[in-house]
Amino acid sequence: MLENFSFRTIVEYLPLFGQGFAATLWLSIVSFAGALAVGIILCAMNLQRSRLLQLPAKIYIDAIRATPLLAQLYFLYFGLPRLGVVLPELFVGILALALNSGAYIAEIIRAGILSISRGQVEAGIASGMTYAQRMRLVILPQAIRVTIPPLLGQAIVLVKDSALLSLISVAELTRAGQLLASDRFMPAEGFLTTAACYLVLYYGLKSLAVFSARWLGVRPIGSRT
Amino acid sequence: GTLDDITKRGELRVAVQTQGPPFSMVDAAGKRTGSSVELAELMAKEMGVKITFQDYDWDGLIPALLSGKADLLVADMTPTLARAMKVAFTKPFMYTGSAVFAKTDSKFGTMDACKAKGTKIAVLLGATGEKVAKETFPDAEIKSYKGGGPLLLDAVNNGQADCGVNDVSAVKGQQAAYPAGSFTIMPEVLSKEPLAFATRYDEQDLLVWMNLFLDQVALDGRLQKNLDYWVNSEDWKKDHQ
Amino acid sequence: MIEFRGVNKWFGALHVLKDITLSVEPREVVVVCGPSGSGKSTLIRCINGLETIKDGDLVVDGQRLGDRATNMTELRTEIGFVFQAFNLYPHKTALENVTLAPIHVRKIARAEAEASGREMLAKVGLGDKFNAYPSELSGGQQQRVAIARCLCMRPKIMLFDEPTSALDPEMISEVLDVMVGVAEEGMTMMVVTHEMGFARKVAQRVVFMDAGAVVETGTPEEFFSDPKTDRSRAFLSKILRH
Amino acid sequence: MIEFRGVNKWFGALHVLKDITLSVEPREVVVVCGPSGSGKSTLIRCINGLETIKDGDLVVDGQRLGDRATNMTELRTEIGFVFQAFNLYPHKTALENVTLAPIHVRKIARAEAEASGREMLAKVGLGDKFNAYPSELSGGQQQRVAIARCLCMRPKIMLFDEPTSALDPEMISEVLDVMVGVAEEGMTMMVVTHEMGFARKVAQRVVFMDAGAVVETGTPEEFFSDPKTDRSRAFLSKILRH
Amino acid sequence: MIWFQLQSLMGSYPLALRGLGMTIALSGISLVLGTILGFALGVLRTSGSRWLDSAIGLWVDLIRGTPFLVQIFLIFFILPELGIELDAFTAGIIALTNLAACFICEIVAAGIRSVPTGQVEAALASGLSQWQRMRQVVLPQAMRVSLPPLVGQYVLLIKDSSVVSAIGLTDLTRVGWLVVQRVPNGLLVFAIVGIGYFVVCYPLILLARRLERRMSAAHGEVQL
Ligand SMILES: Nc1ncnc2c1ncn2[C@@H]1O[C@H](COP(=O)(O)OP(=O)(O)OP(=O)(O)O)[C@@H](O)[C@H]1O
Ligand SMILES: Nc1ncnc2c1ncn2[C@@H]1O[C@H](COP(=O)(O)OP(=O)(O)OP(=O)(O)O)[C@@H](O)[C@H]1O
Ligand SMILES: [Mg+2]
Ligand SMILES: [Mg+2]
Repeated sequence: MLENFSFRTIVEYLPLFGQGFAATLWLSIVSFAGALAVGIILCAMNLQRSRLLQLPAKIYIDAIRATPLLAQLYFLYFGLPRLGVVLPELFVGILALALNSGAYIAEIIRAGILSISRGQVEAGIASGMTYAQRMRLVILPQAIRVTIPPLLGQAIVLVKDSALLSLISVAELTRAGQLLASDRFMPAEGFLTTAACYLVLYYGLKSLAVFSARWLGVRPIGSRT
Repeated sequence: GTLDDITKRGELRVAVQTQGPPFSMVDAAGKRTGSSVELAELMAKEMGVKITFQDYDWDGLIPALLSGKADLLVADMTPTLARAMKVAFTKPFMYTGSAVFAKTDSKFGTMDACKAKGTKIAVLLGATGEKVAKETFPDAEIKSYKGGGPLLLDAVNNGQADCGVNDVSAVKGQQAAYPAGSFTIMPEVLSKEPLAFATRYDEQDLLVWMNLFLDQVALDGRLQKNLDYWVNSEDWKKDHQ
Repeated sequence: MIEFRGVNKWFGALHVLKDITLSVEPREVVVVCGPSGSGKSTLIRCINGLETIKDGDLVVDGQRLGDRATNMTELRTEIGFVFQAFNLYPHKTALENVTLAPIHVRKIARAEAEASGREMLAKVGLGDKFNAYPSELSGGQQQRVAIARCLCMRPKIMLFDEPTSALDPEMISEVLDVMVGVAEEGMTMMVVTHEMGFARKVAQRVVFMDAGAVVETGTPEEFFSDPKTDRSRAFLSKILRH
Repeated sequence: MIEFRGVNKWFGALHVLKDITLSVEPREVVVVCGPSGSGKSTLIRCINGLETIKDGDLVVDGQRLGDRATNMTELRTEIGFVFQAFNLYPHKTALENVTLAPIHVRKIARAEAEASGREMLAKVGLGDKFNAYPSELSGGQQQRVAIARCLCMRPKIMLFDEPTSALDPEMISEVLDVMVGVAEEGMTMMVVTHEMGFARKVAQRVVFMDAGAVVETGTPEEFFSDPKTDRSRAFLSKILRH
Repeated sequence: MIWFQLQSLMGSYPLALRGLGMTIALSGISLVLGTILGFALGVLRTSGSRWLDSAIGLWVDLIRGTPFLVQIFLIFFILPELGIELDAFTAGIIALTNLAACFICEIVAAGIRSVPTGQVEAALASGLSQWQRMRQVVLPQAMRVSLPPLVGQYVLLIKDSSVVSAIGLTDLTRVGWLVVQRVPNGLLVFAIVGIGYFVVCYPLILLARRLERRMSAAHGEVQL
C-alpha cells in the first residue's frame, strides 16, 4: 500500500481535509466548553452533603463511564426521536460529546478540589468567607492548576472521540480520510493524513496546556529518582 | 500465480462487507449468508478449496485487499473508474440502480416533493448513492451516514432525514425488518449501476478465473437462481429471519 | 470576651475536651500550653467554630455558639486565626492575601483595602514584599503576612495556634516580636505556644492542658516558678531543659 | 575521618559552599550551626554524596569522593544519615524500616537482622513498637526509629541534619537523649542543630557557617561565651534569646 | 414490534457471547501486558536519563495524539510490507498493549514523581542500589497514588478495544453492528451492547472508587 503512496491525491483532497480539520476543531471546542459546564455542575452536585443531589450525579457519572460513547450517541440520535424530540445531528453530536466528557471532567475537578489542603479551606472559613466565596476565591483557583494535565488528557480524548460523529453524518476530520478511502480506494493516504491532522491538534492542545499552566503560575514538577 | 497459492493453501480468503441484506448479512443463527456470500462459496467450491470469510468493518475492507490479507473482496460494490485505478473489478454480476425511498405516511411521497429546497436526504458515505443524490437533488441537504444501509432506513423512519437514496435491491432487502408498508420506494431508478467483485491487479489469473466463473454461472442459470432467491423476491426471509 | 462553660467534645470515642470552664476578658492575653494531643488546638478551634462542641456553652463576643441567632460567618470576621502552617493562599501575592477578606467579606472598596493592607504589611516589617508570592517568602515572613491578614479584618479577638513552631529558630523572634506588638496594642489574644519567653513577657495568664482538661491556670510567674501539679512540673522540665 | 580541602559548590549561579576546609577526627562530635540558607545541609549532604562537589577534595574514611575507584554505594553503608523530616518508609513497620538495608545491602540473614533490629529499637527506647507503622508513631518516636535505622548498619560516621527541629518541644529531649548516648559510645558525628544544650554537652567542636563559608570554629565554651565575629554574635543572640 | 425484535435478538445471543468473550480476551490480555510494559516504561522515564525520558515522551505523544484506528491499521496492514506478518488477534493485542502501556506509563511516572525526594534520599543514604530503591521504597509508595487512576484507565481501554473490529475481529461492538443489519433497531441493539460493556466496566469503576476512598481516608477527608 505504501509503495504507491500518492501525495498528489492527498493534495487534491487537501481542501476537504481543511474543512474536516476546521469542523473537528470547532466541534471539539464547543463540546469541550459544554463538557466543562456539565462537569462543573455534576461535580458541584457530587460534593453536596445532600444525598438527593449527590446520588443522581454519582449514578450519571458511573453510567457514562461504564458504557461506550457509541451506545450513548445512539441513544441520543435514535432514541430521543422515539420520545418525540428530533434534534439536528450537529447538536446531538455536540450534546453527546459534552455529556460524555462531562462525566469524566466532573471526576477530574473533584479530584482537584479534594487535593486542596484542609488548611486552605480553614483559612477561608476563619476569615469569614461563605461557601461560595471560598470556592471562588480560594479553592477553585488552586484546583484549576492541579487539573490542567488531566483536563488536557480529556480534551485529547474528546477530540479523538469526535470522530464518532461521522457515524451520524457530521462531516469532520475522520470523514475526509474515509472519503479518500472510499472514492479512490486509497486508505493509507486517507488515514495517515487524518492521523497527521490529529497530531497537529494534539500538539496544539499540549502547548495550550503548557501555556495556560505557565499563565496560572504552575511550576512543572521535575523528575528524579 | 495467485490461483496456485490458493490451491496450495487449500483456502480462499474472502473479505466481506457486511452491509446488510440481501447481499451480505449475519443471520439469526450467527451464520454469514447473503447473495454475494453464496456466490463466493460457490466460487470456492468450483476451485475445490475451502473458504474463509474475513469480516472487516468498513475501514478495514480495502486495506485488507490491498495488503494481501484477502484474495478478493465480495460486496455489493460499484466499480467506478476512480476505484478501478486501485483495484481490479470483475465483470458485473448484476445491475441495480439507486432508488429513493421515504416513509409511507410522509409528504415526501414523490420525486418532486423530494426535490424541494432543504429536503434532508440520507445516503451512505462514499457509496454511489451519495454521488447520485447530489446530482439529482441539487437543492437538498445531503446527509452521509456510515454504518450500513439499515441505518438509512432507521434515520428516515425516525425523521432525521426525509428520504433516503440507496441501492434499490439493498433497500428492498432491508425494509423487510420493518412492518410491511412502512416505506414507499419510488418507481424511478436514478441510475443504472453494475455491481462487481474486486481483486488486485497483481492477481490477473484470479481475475480471469472469476470472470470465467461469472460467465459460467450466468449461462447455467445458477446466478439467476441466486438472484431470484435473494434479490428479486423475498423468499430468503422465510429461511433466514 | 470568650467564655467556656462546661464544654465537652468528642472525636468518635475520644473525649478531647473535658468539661472546660474558662473565660478570657477583653484585652487579656492568655497562653495555652500542654503536651501534644492534649486538646489545645481543638480548644481554640472551637472558638471560631472550626470545630463544633457537643455540650456546654461557649459564648464569644456576647454570642452563644450553636444558637440559631448566631451568624457564624459574621462572628468569624471578628476573630482572627493564625495557623501553625501559615495557610497563605499560594496563588495570591502578599497584598492580595491581606486584602481578599476585607474586599469580599467586609465589602471594603479595593483602593481602601489596599491602602490599609499596605499599612498593615509595613507594620509587620514587610513594607517591601507587597507583590511577593508566598513561595517567595521565608517561613517567618509568611507567618507575618498571615498575622497581617488577620489584623486587616480589624478583629476583636486573635487566636494563634503554635504560630512559631514551624519556623527556623532565627525566624521565631521576628514573628514573636510582631505578636508582642499586637498584644501591647490591647488585643484580646489566645495563643497556643511553647515559647515561654513570650508567655513571660505578655501573657496575663497561662493555661496548662493535659488529656483534654485544663489542669492548671495562673499568672506566668506562678506557673513557671511554682507549678502546682506533677504533670505540669514534668512538662516544664522537658520544655525548659534544652 | 572526614576531610574537606578547599571544597566549592554551586547551585546554578549560587555559590553555596565557599572554599570549605575542615576536618573531623575519628570519634569526634562536631556541631554545625548558622543561619538558614547558609549551606549547612549542603555541607553534610556532600559527605555521603547526596550532593556532588564542584572542586576541592573531600576525603571520607580514606576514600576520595568523585574518584573512579570510590564505590559510593559501598561508602554510604558506612555513613548513617538522619534527616530533619525523618523520612521513614511509610509502607513499612518500624522493624522493617530498620532491617531493610541490613538485609538488602549488607546481605545479612533476615533472622539475624531482625534480632539486631529489635535490639537497636529497644536501645532507643522503642522496645514495644516493633510492628508500628510510622503513621502510628509520634514525631519523636519516628526520629528515634530513623536513628536506629542508621545504627543497624553499624556505620563509622553518623550525620544529622537538624534532627529535632521538626519535633514538638516535649519530644526533642527524648531524641537528644538518644543522640547523646550514641555520641558517648564513641561514634564520629557531624550534627547540624540549633540545640545549644546538646552542643555544650557532647560536642568537641562547633562550626559556625554563614553564606556558604565556615566563619568560625571553636570549642563550645569558646563559641558560646566569646563568639569572635559580629555575625555569630548576632546569630547567637537571636537563637538564645527566647 | 419491540417484542418481535427482542425475540429475533434472542437468537443472536451465542454471537453476542462470542463478541463479549473476544472483548474480554482482548482487553484482559493487553491490559496485563500493557501494565507490565507501562510500569517498565514509567520507571525508565523517571530513571534520570534525559534521553530516555524524551524518547519515551515522544512515543507516548505519538500514540496519544493519533487515532487508535490508524495505529491498528499500521500494525496489521503496513507492517507486512516490512516483512512482519501478524494475524488479526495478535495485531489487536499488540496495538492495544502499546496503547495501554503509553497511558499507564504516564500514570506510573506521575506516581513515582509524587514520592517525596526525602524517601529516595533516605534509601540512597542507606546504600540501596537503584533497583532496590525502586523496588523497596519508591514503587510501593507510588502505587498508592497510581492505583485509582490506573483502574480508571482500564475502563477506557476496554472501551477502546472496540476499534479492533476494523481488522476483522468480532468483538462486542462489532456484534452490535452485525445484528443491527438484521434487526434495524439500533437503539435496542446498542442499549444491549452498552449493558455488555457496563457489566465488564462497572466492577472496575467500583474497585477504583474503593481504592480511592481507602487512600483519602488515610489522608483525612477535606471538609470544604
Ligand atoms: N479531626 C479529628 N478527628 C479525630 N481525632 C482528632 C481530630 N483532630 C484531633 N484529633 C485528636 O484529638 C486529640 C487532641 O488534638 P489537638 O490537635 O487538639 O491536640 P494539641 O494539643 O493541639 O496537640 P499538638 O500540640 O500536637 O498540636 C488528639 O489525640 C488528636 O489525635
Ligand atoms: N537543590 C537545590 N537547588 C538550588 N538551590 C539550592 C538547592 N538546595 C539548596 N539550595 C540553596 O542553597 C542554599 C543553601 O542551602 P542549605 O539547604 O544547605 O542551607 P541550610 O544552611 O541547610 O539552611 P536551613 O537551615 O534552612 O536548612 C540556600 O540558599 C538554598 O536555597
Ligand atoms: Mg495543635
Ligand atoms: Mg538545612
